[in-house]
Amino acid sequence: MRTLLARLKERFALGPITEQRPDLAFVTVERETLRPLLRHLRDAEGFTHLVLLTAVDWIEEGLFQLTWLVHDRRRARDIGLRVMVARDAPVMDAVHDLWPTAATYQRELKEMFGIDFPGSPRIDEEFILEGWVDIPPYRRDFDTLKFSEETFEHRAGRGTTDPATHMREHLGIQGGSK
Amino acid sequence: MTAGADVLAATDPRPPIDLSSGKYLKLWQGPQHPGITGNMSIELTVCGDEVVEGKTHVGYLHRGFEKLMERRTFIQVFPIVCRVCVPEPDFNEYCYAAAIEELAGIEVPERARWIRTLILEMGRINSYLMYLGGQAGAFGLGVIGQWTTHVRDLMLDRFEEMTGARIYHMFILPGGVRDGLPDGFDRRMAETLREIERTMADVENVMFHNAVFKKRTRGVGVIPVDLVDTYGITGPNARAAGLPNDVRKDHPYLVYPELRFEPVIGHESDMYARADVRRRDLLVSIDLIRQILARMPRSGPTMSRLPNVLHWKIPRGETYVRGECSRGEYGYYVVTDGSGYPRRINVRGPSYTHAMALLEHLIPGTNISDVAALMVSLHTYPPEIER
Amino acid sequence: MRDVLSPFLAWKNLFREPVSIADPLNREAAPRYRGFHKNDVSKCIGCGTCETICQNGAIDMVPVAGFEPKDGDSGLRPRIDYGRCCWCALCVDVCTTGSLTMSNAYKWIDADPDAFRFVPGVDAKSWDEAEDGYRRADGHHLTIRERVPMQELAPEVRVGGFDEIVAGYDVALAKLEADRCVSCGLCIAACPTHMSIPQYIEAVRDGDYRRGVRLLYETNPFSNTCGRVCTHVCETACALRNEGDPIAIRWLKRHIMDQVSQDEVREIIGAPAPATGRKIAIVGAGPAGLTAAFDLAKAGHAVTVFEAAEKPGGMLRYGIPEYRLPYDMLDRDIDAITSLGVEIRSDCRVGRDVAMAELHEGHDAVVLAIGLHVGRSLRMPGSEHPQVRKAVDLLRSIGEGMSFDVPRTAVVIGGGNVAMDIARSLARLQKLTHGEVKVTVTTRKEPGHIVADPEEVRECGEEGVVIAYARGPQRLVIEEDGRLTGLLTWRIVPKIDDKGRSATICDEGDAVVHPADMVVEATGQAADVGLLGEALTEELAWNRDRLAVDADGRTSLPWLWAVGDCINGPDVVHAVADGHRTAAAIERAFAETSIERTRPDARR
Amino acid sequence: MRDEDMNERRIGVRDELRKRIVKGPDGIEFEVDPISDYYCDARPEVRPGAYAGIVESLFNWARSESLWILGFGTGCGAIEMRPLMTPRFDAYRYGIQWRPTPRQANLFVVSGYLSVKTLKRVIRSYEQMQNPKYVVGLGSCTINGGMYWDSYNTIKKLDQYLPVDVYIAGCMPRPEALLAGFEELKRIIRAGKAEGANLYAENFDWYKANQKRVIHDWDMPDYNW
Amino acid sequence: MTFDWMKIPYALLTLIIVVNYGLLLTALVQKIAARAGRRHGIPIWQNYIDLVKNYALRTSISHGVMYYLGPVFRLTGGVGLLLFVPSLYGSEMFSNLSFAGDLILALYFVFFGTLGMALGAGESGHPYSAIGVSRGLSQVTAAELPLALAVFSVALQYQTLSVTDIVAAQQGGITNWTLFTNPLAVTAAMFSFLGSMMRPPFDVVLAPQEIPIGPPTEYHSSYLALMQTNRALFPVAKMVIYMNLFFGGATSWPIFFLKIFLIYMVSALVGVVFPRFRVEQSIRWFLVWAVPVGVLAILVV
Repeated sequence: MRTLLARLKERFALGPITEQRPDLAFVTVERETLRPLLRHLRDAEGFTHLVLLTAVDWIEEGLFQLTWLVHDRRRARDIGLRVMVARDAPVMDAVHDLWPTAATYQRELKEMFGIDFPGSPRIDEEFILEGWVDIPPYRRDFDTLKFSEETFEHRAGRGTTDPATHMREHLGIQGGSK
Repeated sequence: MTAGADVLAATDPRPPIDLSSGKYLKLWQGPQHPGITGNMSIELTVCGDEVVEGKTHVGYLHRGFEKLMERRTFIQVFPIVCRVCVPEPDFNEYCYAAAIEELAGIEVPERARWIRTLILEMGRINSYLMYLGGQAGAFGLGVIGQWTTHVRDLMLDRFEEMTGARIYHMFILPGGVRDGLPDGFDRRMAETLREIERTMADVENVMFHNAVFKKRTRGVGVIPVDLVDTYGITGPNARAAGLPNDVRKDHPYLVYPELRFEPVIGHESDMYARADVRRRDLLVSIDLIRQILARMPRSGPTMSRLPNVLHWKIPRGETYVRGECSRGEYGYYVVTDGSGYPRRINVRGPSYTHAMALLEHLIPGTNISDVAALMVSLHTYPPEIER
Repeated sequence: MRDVLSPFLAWKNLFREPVSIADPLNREAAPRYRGFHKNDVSKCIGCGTCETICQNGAIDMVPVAGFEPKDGDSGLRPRIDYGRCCWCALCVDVCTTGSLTMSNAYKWIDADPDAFRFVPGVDAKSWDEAEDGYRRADGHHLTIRERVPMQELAPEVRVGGFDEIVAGYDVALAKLEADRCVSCGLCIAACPTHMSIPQYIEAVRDGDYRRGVRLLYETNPFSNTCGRVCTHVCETACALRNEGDPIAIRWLKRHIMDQVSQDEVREIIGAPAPATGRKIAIVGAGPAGLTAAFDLAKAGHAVTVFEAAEKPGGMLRYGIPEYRLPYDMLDRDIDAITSLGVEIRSDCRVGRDVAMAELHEGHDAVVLAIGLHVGRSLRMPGSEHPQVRKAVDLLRSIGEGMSFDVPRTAVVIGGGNVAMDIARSLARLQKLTHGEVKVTVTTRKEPGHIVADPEEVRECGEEGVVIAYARGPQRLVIEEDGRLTGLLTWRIVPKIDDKGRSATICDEGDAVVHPADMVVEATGQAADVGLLGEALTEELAWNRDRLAVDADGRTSLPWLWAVGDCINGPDVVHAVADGHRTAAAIERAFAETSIERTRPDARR
Repeated sequence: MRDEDMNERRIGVRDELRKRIVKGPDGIEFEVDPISDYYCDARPEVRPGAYAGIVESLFNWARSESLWILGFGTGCGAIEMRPLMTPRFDAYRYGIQWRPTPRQANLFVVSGYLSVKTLKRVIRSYEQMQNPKYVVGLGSCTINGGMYWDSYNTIKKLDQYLPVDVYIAGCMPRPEALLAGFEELKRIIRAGKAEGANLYAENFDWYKANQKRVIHDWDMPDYNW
Repeated sequence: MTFDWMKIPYALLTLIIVVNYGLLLTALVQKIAARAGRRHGIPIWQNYIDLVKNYALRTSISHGVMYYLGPVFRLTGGVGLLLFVPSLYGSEMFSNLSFAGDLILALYFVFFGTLGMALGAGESGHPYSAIGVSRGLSQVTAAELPLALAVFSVALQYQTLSVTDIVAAQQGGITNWTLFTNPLAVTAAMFSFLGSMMRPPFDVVLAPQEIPIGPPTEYHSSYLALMQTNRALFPVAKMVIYMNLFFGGATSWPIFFLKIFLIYMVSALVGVVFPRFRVEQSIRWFLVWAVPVGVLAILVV
């Protein structure tokens, strides 16, 4: 893994590297580097299998982290490529021509995070949701509990009591902070 | 090998389908459709008996797990992960627990590792039994499903006495497992395994030595071997194409390095080969369970000490943990941010690629009668696709 | 051909008995099956941890008839909504008492969707008596049962001086201990001063010690002190006590104070409210008086504290040995109080240096916080002997640094914490002067029933103090030359009397003489009420030998209040609570009179 | 098109298709615009039992002993259906069968949670079933949302969208519990109390309003009853 | 030709007996098939309950006249078939309305119901129905071919087109049965029989896993009940022909019941243990296996 990363460093501009396990590393790269790097990994380094493509919402930093995890079966190692995309203009290059399965992931990301992959097949079709009206649900600023309470009716008659408060009230306790 | 794949995906060789020509018929299979293993649908465009296009539609079982996990503490995620994949829930528990243990730096006791392996193999048998019944049923050979479901019920009894539940076992907690084996478990398990073996012999006779079944499955739904990596095909689907893809061997986890087994491989990569690989893999699992029961430690802790789970925080990090489930590579990609809640959990089920991209690729050119069976032969579970 | 014929083998099943279960409707689930919930409501303490861990929001804590809140029991019980439950049994795993379990019953069918909600153990169900069902495996607990051990001096080291025994948690250990807390809040009610315990423990977890200090000072200006010597009733109410060690609440409190410098503490306390012009006199600079002073000063009143001793602190300084409460820690607490402008007049004995009448004249309110500084005597034969001393007196001398002849052998009579304090103090002095420890404590109680804290008793033993259990002191053994040589005790035998009440008798046959150069009586204390003067004593209402006060600490005279040990018996944290209560009552009284003052004609 | 125009054009329509105010069983009044709300060309009709006394009792008995379940696994619970059909529990013994088409089924087992997308199909399948028809809610999810109580994509109270005859608690309920639930349903049917189809017809507007509130995208073709 | 009016009530009695027998028989065979799956299966009277239930449904939807007539045609096919062949040989009462050329009529009726069904199902407009109908018609056509050949062979063998006469020719011992006198024709006919019983490997018409039960997808309530009645009646009627043509007919009700049961079991025996062919596979199978046997049977005769 070390030698591979060293080799990659020579050819590509790599960002921060996390070596999570001896057989798993994550590398942050720029958007432009991704495609050539993936292609290189696939064609020259034996990473033939796209394990997953997904996103993480770092809302505090205004970024989406996209992770492509590729796997080299023969040497039993994985490398995850991270690309940070601005949250307010989330567009990324599609890679379904490298791995056709990426198209499915890209559709899901479009629907669940609102990250666009221009040119990906059926990218604008509804995928999992149907008649969705709110912001993409996997975004951190989407509050699923609030949405659930507003949209669906819950059975009435529930209500709970906090033990400390209950004792305070029943034992006539003053003082102390809540 | 892989250079061709670009071309393959980039240029669509099929002519456009003109629905108004009257030559084609749109047909929906599912979601309410007995030929579909779960709640999903395939939109078929047929021309006579031949399917010219198949689009999968998923989302009928979408519960938003990955979102729900983000608002649950690490321990609270534990009960919901198993629901991601209904027919084989334990891999969710294992992958989640393993990922959390890796990120939080928790060691799992030896005994728990053996029990986890035992559970996963039991789950694999269950899953295969269900598949065999489904595959035979898709061709109208209902009797296989009757037998396999019966022995699967026996296995569920073993699950029940060990874990306290039939389907959602919720037994593999981060940090270990909940309990050891109950008294007399080995004996009853040995009996169950014998019964499964007997049934499998019957299944072999009736299903695999069956002229009609062979006629229906041989040479149908062939996955070319060069598609395996391109389409991210793993597990028995890949092994039936002749590749020894097996996470248990490639990335040994739990106690697999200590067990003796060889990945089961097929060659023709058609429906028959896939069914046969699974049948033989099931027998391997039976053998593995026997090995485990013979060698596992019988005393010692089953849980390691966890921090207080009510406010358990895990430092920032990310990892990917995979396991070989009955359908292929099952994995959890977990990102933590130092808080008491996971930042993001992505479930990578094998069905995701098998049932969507691969199925859509395989369907065109098949007979309508084979679509349901083809889908079954890829052994996909819709709940894990949409989560 | 085989492919055509072999499938027909399936028909062999025709001659086999079907494997169907004859009566599936009455099939029992496995013994471990996670079925419907059961709750042993008498064991349950309503801590709500099950509710906290439930990821489905399926559990509500609800009041249940017949269960009133009391120490260590909130009176609430969990109600489970089977429209939410997922049978993961995390609630069972995390239950702090082990009261919540699961039966292996699994059939609940109803046409009414609102019916699937019940309080297990209260709403009778068919499975309440079920024997099988999910239980936690042995050793499988989601709560952490063992307390994080505290670093402390080895007995042989500590007995050689008055250094503080316990070192206090370092940050890592404190975090570990704070991590055990399940934040149920049952301790809040148990704590006399109702400190926000879960909250400040959370502050420890978060490492936010400034928040911790702020929370502490909301309810307790003696956190350095209480962090060391509090009787920690909160820990007896701790939910974790039921299946393990309670949280070391006291040590965590101390840990917070240890982490923040005194300057920061003062800064966190902040400035008092604008001056109101009211003046208050407080007699006695012990914890009760100073707490009242703290509250009143913070509200902007001018407070003067009159203290007879040389230094403020009362019993904290003169009753508690330094190895338990170092003086500089006490000084920090007092410093925080004086930083609010409280004036302490030490060495000023009311009744001698200043009269009660003067205080009444010059102040809007007077608070008596005189404590219990007079030792009681058993008055057995020979107890007038000069080498028969009272624990409070002796402790005070030690506190004041006065020297006395350290006896080579000593006997302490009594089984409370004061007895332990004096015994251990004497042990240290013996070690320092004579090089060996010869102290015996005689108590009337059986082992395990002793009044003192268990850890005091344990540490006592470690330090070489011998505890003689079930000994009833009879008389002092005085030689003819007038030298005290020992104490004669008889064995106490428990007995059930005719009416079935338990009583004790002394067994004369089992008499022991405990050799002693000095006998110390640690058998109770009384207040020195002489300072009131005869007239005032007459005027006031009494309750036996204690001043009669209302719930707020007000005596029968509207301007005079009495708080602390002299009213409620000896206990630091109660004294603090008293101080708060009375300060609040005085505030209220001021508020009422201020309304009166706005109407000039209302008076006279 | 302006509202008046719409109303203008509706002068010719049948009365039951006009806009009106309707009161639901929960007492709340709401407006109904049948043409856009029903998703079908007519509302279902209430069909009380046509015969009295012993004949209806016989029919109810026959209905109870011949439960044809629609083979539509809507959620997790579907996995416990297979054991029911197979040797272990052999529900066929109890007159229970599975039908692949809603037209022939008369019992809808809602096996667990319903995502909004599935709800739409479930409603359509339910409406295609013939009166009398029954619904069994299986598992916590149908009662009060279950473990998906905070999910943005699953409904919480099944009885808001379909009339439910019997609920079975559990996550998921065991096959034995399902059988017991079916026995309970049989009892209800024999007592003549399983009139969900008529309840649905009576409160059609209310049900439709509830359905419409969560299903934003109703693109089903028209169908008849 | 004189017509005995008393034959009509007797024919109706036959009808009633056969319907009841059919209901019980199908349940019994289902139970036996269930045993292969190691379970008990439906109660023997389940078919009656289902029938009552379906008639008792309160609503039904019609998709048009043909939709309604479909089951009627189908039932007519069954009833017609039954009424025009003798159920019991030698019995005045139960020889029904048989006449000289009834074999031809019977063959027609075998096909008639299927046609009616096709029309009705087509009207329902469901794509699965349409697919099922097209499969059904092509498969039935293929399956009828060997039957027709076998019947032709038998007719040649016995030199008659009257079922009664054919039965008569087989009396006097088991060796006189066509089964033994013309085994090739019987084999061809039994192949065809398998094809027409809607059991695997030839049930691709109904194929619940692919096209949820095909033509009857949209049928329900009383329409379905009508078809169920037919489903009880029609196979028995068909098997009466087989019994008469190939297995020596029956001279009493017990023998009738027994023979019909055994013939029915043949299809169940095969059906339970084989998966189903695709439609073109089954047609090919008929053409490759069944038709040559039929042709051979004619040639041999």
